[in-house]
Amino acid sequence: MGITTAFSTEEPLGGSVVLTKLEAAINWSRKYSFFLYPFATACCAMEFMAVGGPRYDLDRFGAALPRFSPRQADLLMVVGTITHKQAPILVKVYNQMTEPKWVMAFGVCAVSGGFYDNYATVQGIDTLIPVDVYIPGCPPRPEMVLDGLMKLQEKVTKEKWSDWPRGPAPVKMKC
Amino acid sequence: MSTNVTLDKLSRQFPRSVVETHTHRGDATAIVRKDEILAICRFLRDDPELAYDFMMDLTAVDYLGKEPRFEVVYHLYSLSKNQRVRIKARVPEADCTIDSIVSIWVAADWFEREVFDLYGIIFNGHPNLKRLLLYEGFEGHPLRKDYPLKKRQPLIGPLN
Amino acid sequence: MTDNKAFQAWVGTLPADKLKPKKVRKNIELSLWERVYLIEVLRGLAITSRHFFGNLVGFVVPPKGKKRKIPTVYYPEEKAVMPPAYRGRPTLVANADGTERCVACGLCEKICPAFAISIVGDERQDGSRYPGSYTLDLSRCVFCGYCEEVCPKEAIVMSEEYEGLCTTRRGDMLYTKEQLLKPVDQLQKRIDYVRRIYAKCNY
Amino acid sequence: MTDSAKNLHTEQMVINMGPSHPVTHGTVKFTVTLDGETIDDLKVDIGYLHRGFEKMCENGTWEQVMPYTDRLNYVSPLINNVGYALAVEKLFGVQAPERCQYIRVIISEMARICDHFTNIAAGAMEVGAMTVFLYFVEARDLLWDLLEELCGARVTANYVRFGGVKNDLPEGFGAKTAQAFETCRKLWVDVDKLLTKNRIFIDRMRDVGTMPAQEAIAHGFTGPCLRASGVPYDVRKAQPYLVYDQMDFEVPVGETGDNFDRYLVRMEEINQSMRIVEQALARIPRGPINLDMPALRWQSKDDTYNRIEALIFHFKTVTEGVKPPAGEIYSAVEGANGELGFYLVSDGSGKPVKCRVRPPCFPLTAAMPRMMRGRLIADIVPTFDMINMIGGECDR
Amino acid sequence: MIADLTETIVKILFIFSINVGFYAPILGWVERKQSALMQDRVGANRANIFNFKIIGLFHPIADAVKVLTKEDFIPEGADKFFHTLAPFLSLTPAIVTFAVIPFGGAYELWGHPVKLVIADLNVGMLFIFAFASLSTYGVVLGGWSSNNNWSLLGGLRASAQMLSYEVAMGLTLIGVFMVYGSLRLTDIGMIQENFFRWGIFMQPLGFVLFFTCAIAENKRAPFDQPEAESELVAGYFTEYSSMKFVMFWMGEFLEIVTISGIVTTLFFGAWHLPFVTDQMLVSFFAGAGPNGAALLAMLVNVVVFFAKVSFFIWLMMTIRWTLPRFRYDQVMRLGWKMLLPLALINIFITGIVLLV
Repeated sequence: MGITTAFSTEEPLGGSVVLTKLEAAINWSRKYSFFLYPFATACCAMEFMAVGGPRYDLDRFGAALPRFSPRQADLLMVVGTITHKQAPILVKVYNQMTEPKWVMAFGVCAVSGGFYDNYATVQGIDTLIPVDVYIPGCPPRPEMVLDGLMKLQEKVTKEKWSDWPRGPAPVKMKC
Repeated sequence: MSTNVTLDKLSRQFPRSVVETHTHRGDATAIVRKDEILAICRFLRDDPELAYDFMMDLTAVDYLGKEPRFEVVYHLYSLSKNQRVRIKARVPEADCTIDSIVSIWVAADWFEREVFDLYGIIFNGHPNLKRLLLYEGFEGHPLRKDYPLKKRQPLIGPLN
Repeated sequence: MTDNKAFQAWVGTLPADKLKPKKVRKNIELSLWERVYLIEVLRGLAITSRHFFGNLVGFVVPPKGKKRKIPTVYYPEEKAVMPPAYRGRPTLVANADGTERCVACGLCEKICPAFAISIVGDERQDGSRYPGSYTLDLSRCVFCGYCEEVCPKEAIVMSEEYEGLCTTRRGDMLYTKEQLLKPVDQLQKRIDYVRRIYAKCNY
Repeated sequence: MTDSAKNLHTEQMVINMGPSHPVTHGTVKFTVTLDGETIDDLKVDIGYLHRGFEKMCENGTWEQVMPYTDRLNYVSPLINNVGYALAVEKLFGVQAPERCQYIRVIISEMARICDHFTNIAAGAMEVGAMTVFLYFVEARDLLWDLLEELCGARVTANYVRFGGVKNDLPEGFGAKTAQAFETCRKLWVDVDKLLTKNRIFIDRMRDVGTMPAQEAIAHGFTGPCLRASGVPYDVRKAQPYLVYDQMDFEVPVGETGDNFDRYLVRMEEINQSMRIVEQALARIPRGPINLDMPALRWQSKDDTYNRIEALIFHFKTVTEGVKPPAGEIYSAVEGANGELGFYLVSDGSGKPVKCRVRPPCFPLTAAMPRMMRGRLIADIVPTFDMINMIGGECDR
Repeated sequence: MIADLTETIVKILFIFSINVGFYAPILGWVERKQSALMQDRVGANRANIFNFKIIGLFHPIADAVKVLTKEDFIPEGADKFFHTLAPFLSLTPAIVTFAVIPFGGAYELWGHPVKLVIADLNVGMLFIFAFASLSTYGVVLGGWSSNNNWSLLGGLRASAQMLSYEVAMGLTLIGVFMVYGSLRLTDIGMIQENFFRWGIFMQPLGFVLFFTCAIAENKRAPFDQPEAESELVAGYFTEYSSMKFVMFWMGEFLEIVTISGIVTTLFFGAWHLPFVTDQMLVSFFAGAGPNGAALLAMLVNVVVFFAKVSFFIWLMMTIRWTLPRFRYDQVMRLGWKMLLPLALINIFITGIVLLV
């Protein structure tokens, strides 16, 4: 059923009208219907509630349907601090997610470990999984989150077939 | 000696093990020897006049450079007398053990596991003394003053 | 079910009128009619459909003063106005002639809990100090406002900027001096606010 | 187990409600051994949000610890700020001016209202009533706007300082608060109608996760969960701090200590806190909001700009941090989940030797296995929400 | 013969386009928009082609296309055949049951009698019950075959719940059949021509019981234990992604439409306006000639029928977002200890009323 695998094996057909038209249409649809996996751990979860709340409605962008099963989710929103004890779980969830998947680092702790530069905190989740959008702020205002979501939407529109599938996270379990 | 009724009763009851008492900034404090901690706590809880039925907090402090190095601190609260007391027991680094008071207050279970996890003080008689906050493969006890702040032991290696 | 008479005793040390314990459980016994789920379903539907139709009508005839009844702010089109106290991205204040006010004293670098600021001081010919390089790592900054509070020269203030800070590459968040500099007239509102809240009359 | 079920060879199923499960808010792992749907044993594993708070405090000056206290109970950050500032002031043996105490009472109560809003919202959402979640998030947004106007940030306010607060109340704060409270009360009534008499909600919450008063004390319960068991212990009444003794408010007390009582106690506390804020706003005196004591509080900008001695002393206090006299104190504040205690040890230098936080939701989570044995797996949801375990506070 | 064939094919195409083509995607949009309006927020409204937004109607299309191109994942250790079969088993009954529901009366078109129902079986309701129990297999197979603890629990809960509520549903409808004396839905529709013989007046208790059992049968709103997000991650469709996951959803939406159709037919005077009989309608449009009048009357009846169906869909959606979720054992207790006895009492009373 997955159309992606069929196309990516051939040599991409360059800018042929058929493909780009289809590609643009599919990217347009992916842009406006993210199924969210809220990997919420710390204080940013409060701001994540406010973004999903009535004032700054995440659902306007079609992205507010939280799917807690990684199989059905597209956008992994890492919301809050990731500690070393939590890191293997984050990588496992990322690997379980089905292809076209995107990762959004929500808040300074996810981007770089924030001001917890110590023995317990992972210094930025891009040391574990590839990240598409970084949102600074501790916690970021809902406007910054929607700003980040729009930046991700722009990035999605410019993607090509050959970008997918990305495959599992490039980091290996230590022991 | 202070005018605090708890400290008076305590020092009269356990003259040998109560080393010193003071009420700095209004907090009644008693420093005791660590081997009689179980009897003291049971007395504090069961004595009708004191009735300390809440174990509010249990923690440890690392005075690197002083001997004995660690100090386990108990904060108790009496609901009916509306009074607080702080019991401190000094623990040397060489013999880093103290009796567990889980048998007196059930709340102490997790507090002691956390102090063991972060300071390495062993509580004798604790039902399952395992790491609480950190993960199994973590060596060392981070809240000790000699543990470097940024010594990381990641479970899953950083990419770059 | 232990009633709390046993614990009423300790209230003795605290007069009951001061403590004013208030029982919360009195009026929750369900009448027979509520034991059948129907009444509760209808009451719930009444509330939610009141919101539903209120908001539906609220689109057509919005209440006075607002564009629509729903409190939603359509972010990219409508932007909420920030109160003067809001702490956005830290920015360096540039004097009228473009030179920065900062004299590279390093207080903000020292107080920053996230070690996000790093300054390399330098001297001009006339002996006045200025920061050769001033980098602020926005991926570490937690917007706590301490740098603005301790700066003795009013050189760094929290602007009201909160848009356009997201990036697709982590490296872009390292702001150099040029990116941080902002002319003084844009930040005058914030500088006056800082001066007012830390004025002598508050101490 | 009925006898026929005994000779049926049924094994138990071990389920791992891992940290990234909708009910565990991402920071707790339950290893549940199930027999069908009933829980035989529940092991709780926390520490997934242990960010090394104490280690960071020991490596920073006394002021740099203040932003970290925001991230302890991040649902009501201002209560942690006030608690920490009171502890350091107790270490110094000083007291903040009258107006500042009133401001601190106002912001603590507002933070408590936000905490109860968030907790009941999350509890109702996980039991299935999504609409209640959004009503209370909308109400909380209104209060966050007020706090943003006052402190500058919505969640991590970093607003309180030793011996005072960062800035004074903006003009028209009283009027805006009254307006916000009016909408909040309307939404409160909506939610009360939706949930309190709702038979489905009552069936899900009543007699679930019951904790009788005697055992609640042994387990170290404090706050709404202890009051739900019938013990009227509230630090604001038992050992009044700031100006709480001049405020007139009631302490809601439950009877059986089950989830429904906890829900009712929290709903009632929202009303009481609103009453306190209104009283405090009505009686707030004029006057300075900071203590004019350079050794405790950074001096005013007028001094540091103009007088060289003030500037030199400013440099000293900022670089080396405030120097409280050597000693140790324990100061307790009524947090949203219970008694939030700060145990500070100072040796006279600029860095704290020990900055211990007594987390109110830590013993509550420890009692989860006791409350859940023998119940159904669906009971974990309301119980875990009603004890309101906050990752930042429980794991520090 | 050819006329009958063409007529049935036209009706099938009409119903299929209305149901699967219009209602399935629109219900996804309705659920998000309606829940948004109820919760003081705005639903999805930013998907635009050449910034032409039409209040978010592009979002269901965006969802559908995106889900089509998602990686289709079968967990290892899962039983491939049943894993793929399950969504179809839960979707087809929902579509097929609409065949028996009349959406209009009987008319005379160009001398050829037209009955607006695809299959006018005289055992209409029995047909619906048969297919309703088929969808239970879809859910149970889906839960069991995905080799995942959560879906196993979800599947078990679903099977127990659907079976016990089918029993209750069957018993509640016996009262209706006793009153109308036939299982054929078109007859029931015809009898309800005059307003006072509407099902809601004849069988008020029957309506309430049936509506609750139908919601439980469809695993929605207060009875959605099988896919309770907060307890069992995503219930029986935890391991399903892309198109198969959406099939489960479409099955659920179509069952909503079918249930609304049954409720309107049995209790709310199928395709009739309150005090308007078919003859009055045809005579009202007499001006446009016999065929024109029949066509217009047919149109009015169909519109009335689907308006009533949409009202019930709105009602079900509102219930979904208002009420909290039962606990699993409470669902069972409600099903067996409350609805079943009430259904029996209902039959008993109807019996007495009919005899006296």
